Amino acid sequence: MNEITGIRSAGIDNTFYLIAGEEELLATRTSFRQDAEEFEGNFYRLWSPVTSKLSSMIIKNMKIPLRRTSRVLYLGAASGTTVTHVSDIVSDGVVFAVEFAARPARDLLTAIEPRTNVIPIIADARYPEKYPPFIDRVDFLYQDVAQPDQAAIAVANAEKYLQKGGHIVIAIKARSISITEDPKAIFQREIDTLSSKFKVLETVSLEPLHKDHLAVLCRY
Amino acid sequence: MNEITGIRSAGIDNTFYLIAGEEELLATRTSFRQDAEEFEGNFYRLWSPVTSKLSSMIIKNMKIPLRRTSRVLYLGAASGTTVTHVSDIVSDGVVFAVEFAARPARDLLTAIEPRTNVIPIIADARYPEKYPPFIDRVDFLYQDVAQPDQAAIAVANAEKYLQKGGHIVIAIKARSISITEDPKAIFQREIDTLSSKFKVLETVSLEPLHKDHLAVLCRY
Amino acid sequence: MNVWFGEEAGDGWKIAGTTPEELAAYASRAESTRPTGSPDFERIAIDAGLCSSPAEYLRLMHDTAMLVARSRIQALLSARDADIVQSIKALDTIHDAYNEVSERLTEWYGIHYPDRKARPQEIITSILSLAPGEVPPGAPLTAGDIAAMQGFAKVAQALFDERKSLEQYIMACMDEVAPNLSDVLGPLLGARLIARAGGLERLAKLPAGSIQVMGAGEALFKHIREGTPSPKHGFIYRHPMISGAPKRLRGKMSRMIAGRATIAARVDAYSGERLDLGSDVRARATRLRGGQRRPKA
Amino acid sequence: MNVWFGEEAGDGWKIAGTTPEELAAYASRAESTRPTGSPDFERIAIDAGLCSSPAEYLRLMHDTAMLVARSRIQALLSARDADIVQSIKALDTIHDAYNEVSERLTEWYGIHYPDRKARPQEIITSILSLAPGEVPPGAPLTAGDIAAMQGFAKVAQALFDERKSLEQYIMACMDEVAPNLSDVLGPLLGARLIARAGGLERLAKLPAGSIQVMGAGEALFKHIREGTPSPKHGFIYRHPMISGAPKRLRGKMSRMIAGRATIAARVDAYSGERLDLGSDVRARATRLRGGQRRPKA
Repeated sequence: MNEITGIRSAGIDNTFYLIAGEEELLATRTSFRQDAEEFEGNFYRLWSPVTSKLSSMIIKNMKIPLRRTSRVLYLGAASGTTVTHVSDIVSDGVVFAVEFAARPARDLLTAIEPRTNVIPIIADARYPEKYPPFIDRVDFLYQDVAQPDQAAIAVANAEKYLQKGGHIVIAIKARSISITEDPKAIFQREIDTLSSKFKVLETVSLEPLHKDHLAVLCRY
Repeated sequence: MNEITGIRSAGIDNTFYLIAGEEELLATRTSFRQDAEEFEGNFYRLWSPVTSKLSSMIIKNMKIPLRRTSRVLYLGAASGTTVTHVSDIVSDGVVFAVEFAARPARDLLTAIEPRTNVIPIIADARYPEKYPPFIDRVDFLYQDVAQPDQAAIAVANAEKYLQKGGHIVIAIKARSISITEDPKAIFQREIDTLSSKFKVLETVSLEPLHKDHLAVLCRY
Repeated sequence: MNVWFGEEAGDGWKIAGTTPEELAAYASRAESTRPTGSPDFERIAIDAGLCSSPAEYLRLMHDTAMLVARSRIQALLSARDADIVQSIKALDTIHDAYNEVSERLTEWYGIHYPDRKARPQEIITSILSLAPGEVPPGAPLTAGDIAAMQGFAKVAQALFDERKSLEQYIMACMDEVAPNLSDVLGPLLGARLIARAGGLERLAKLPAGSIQVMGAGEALFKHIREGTPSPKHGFIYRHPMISGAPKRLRGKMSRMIAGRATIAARVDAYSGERLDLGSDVRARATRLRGGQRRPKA
Repeated sequence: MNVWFGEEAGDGWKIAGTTPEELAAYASRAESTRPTGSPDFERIAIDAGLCSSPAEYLRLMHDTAMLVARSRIQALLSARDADIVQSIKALDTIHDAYNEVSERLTEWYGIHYPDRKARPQEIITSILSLAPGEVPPGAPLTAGDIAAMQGFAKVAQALFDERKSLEQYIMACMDEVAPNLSDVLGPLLGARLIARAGGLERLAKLPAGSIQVMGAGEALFKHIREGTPSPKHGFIYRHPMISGAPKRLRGKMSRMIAGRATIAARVDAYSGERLDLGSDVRARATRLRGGQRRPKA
């Protein structure tokens, strides 16, 4: 990486573009120095849109209403790459990170070990009523699960934990729903399901970095 | 049985009503004296309509075109009760008696052992092309098989062995075709199949002696 | 082109024999390729010198057809025997497989539901009704685990169902081949004896004593080798009138039933008549049980 | 009503403990009956005296949740182990049942078609395509016989299909639980070792020598009892690189593969990293085979 020569806000708390040569690189300000870049006395962790759909959404200028104090329910935490950036962003908030697959969950625990604002929950996102009882309420629901019934999962979790007026950001993966059906038709059906409970504010395709993925922002 | 006091023709060669008291009993004139009644120097074997559908048809006045010289293909010979009467009737003809079930076929062989005009054929009536090659041609097809596809069996056998202008008499058993469907509907469907290849001349219900049975006479 | 007595060669008809036996041997194998036109076999036979009159033609055809029919019936019946032998073996195989599979299934189910004790059929039903997301009291279950267990349970169910179908098939075969034996012993036990003897006719040749101990196997060999008490019952022991009888009556009961089974097998093999030996057996069993009670005043 | 740190009693909140360990023990079992309204767990916890600041609340919840998560992951992984054990046993049962049933089927088919020799799958296909009325070269067939054989053949097919499904399930489990072991030995062989050891963690504790002879069973006991040559390979012998190797190389090959399998099992059990041990094994096998050839000039 070239030397960092400047910085500008990415429009979200603790989230910036680092200017390095001709590139602008998304990053989160962090209190964890490991793998972090220092610039003017602060530390920043680069956040690649290749491995993170949320990073991709921010770079595509979606208005993601995450704040320093947000209380986030994160479904599909996987091995924690994106979760740690959300943890950086909500420096005065909390992330309830739900993952069910044992193997990535092990990596998740390692990644969030020092981050007290991440609460791991090993459970199936399809059955929010069965989560261990850590979550009181959240104002932001982020979801990235590779399951067929993605919109229904978002609705079920929102109904149980999301405050009225809270936001939902969901990365819909068409190929997790059907590998034969036309992605457009799938997206439309999922958006219809979301619309039945939420107000859909914005939809953005994540192509070309994330093939057949659509990001949807809603308000509850 | 009362003493036989008189006799009258039943309208078919070798077939008579014996008058005994107030009863008239159907019988065939026979050259086999076993179990036969003697009357005026001839021998007669009583032919009960209870155990024989063909007897029933004759008593119900169907015009069965069997003659002394008929060449008969008899499908569903069973243990041979009716076959021996047909053998009596066609005293100068022949009966090809087809049966597939081994157990009744054994009884059939015993019954026809002395009757040179009965040719036993142990084969499945549904596949006339697989019969052993005894049959050259016949002019009368009689069928009484308890199989679902009765009309189709008659058609297949007629096409292979029956001379044009020959007759078909078939006892259709509704309950062999379907035990749930309405017998009337079944009979109509079978008659339709028969009509596609034959001219249907007469249909007679065999009730009450033979429940859900219909006799059909056709010409090829 | 061929008919029951021979075939048409280039230069006329080739007769396959002169006796019913020779002709039957030919007719049994002959393909039914009937000559075209409106054939008259009798005419052909007389012209070819097989016989000299219509009456003689008819007699020869009748006698030949009787032989063909007899051998065909024999083949059908021995095929039935062979199918009974095979299907009883198949039944045993399915029975063992079902037991193995359902035992395995019970154990697998048990790691997730250690608290539920149930019979295999109940466990199959429970597994087939598991819904994804269920949280069992034992080891956690993923949707994949449930699908795998359900696939396995379906095989158990298929084995169970097939056992019933085979039993029904065996019953139908027995009703055709050996209704009297079936009546005396029940179709499955009767079929087992036929299978062990290697066919109905072979079974019919055995004395009652052999039928009584058939299947006693090890116990019988031990009796011969080591002089232990002669076994009282083999397969026949499975008959509910024997296994359900008081111990002191079992010997007499199995002797009586073996005797009736022997008669039944012979009637089935040689006459084919349907007797009502079942009532006879029940009447004799009642007398046997009565004979052990105090005589009536 | 209860939350992760305790439950509401009649007269206020009852705290389940003060350390993360105590709280995790409670939270793991607690039903998720979230209080109605817009609850604020932090407020409740501070009021109840569990902690004195929001930061302290967060740390305690984090530490507790980490413990709950770890034990849940442990349970999931050991459930996976248990399912692997069960499914390998199920696979063996199905395998045996399929062999029995298809052998029986071949024999049954053979009485009707004595001339056709074929593999079980071909025989299943032939039976399923039998049409009523077919006249076989062997014993005659009725429509009932055909139906009975087809029912039996369908069970054979179901067993065959289930064997494939179970294999796929085991592969999926292995890919999740022990990808490295799967990579070195193949998923089925790897699963068999896990099953024999009684779980991945137990397998990971074994020395390479034990893994090499695991499953050698009788041969190993004989070696101990009677001093016959030590067995060179147990289950591992099924690895194509060993069974496919020249005889003189098999000992070395199985030692090498057992060594790599041991490392793979340990990585799977303790770190969970995905290494590319498969390439390593192939490279070592090539060297082993090369070492037996003439050295290059």
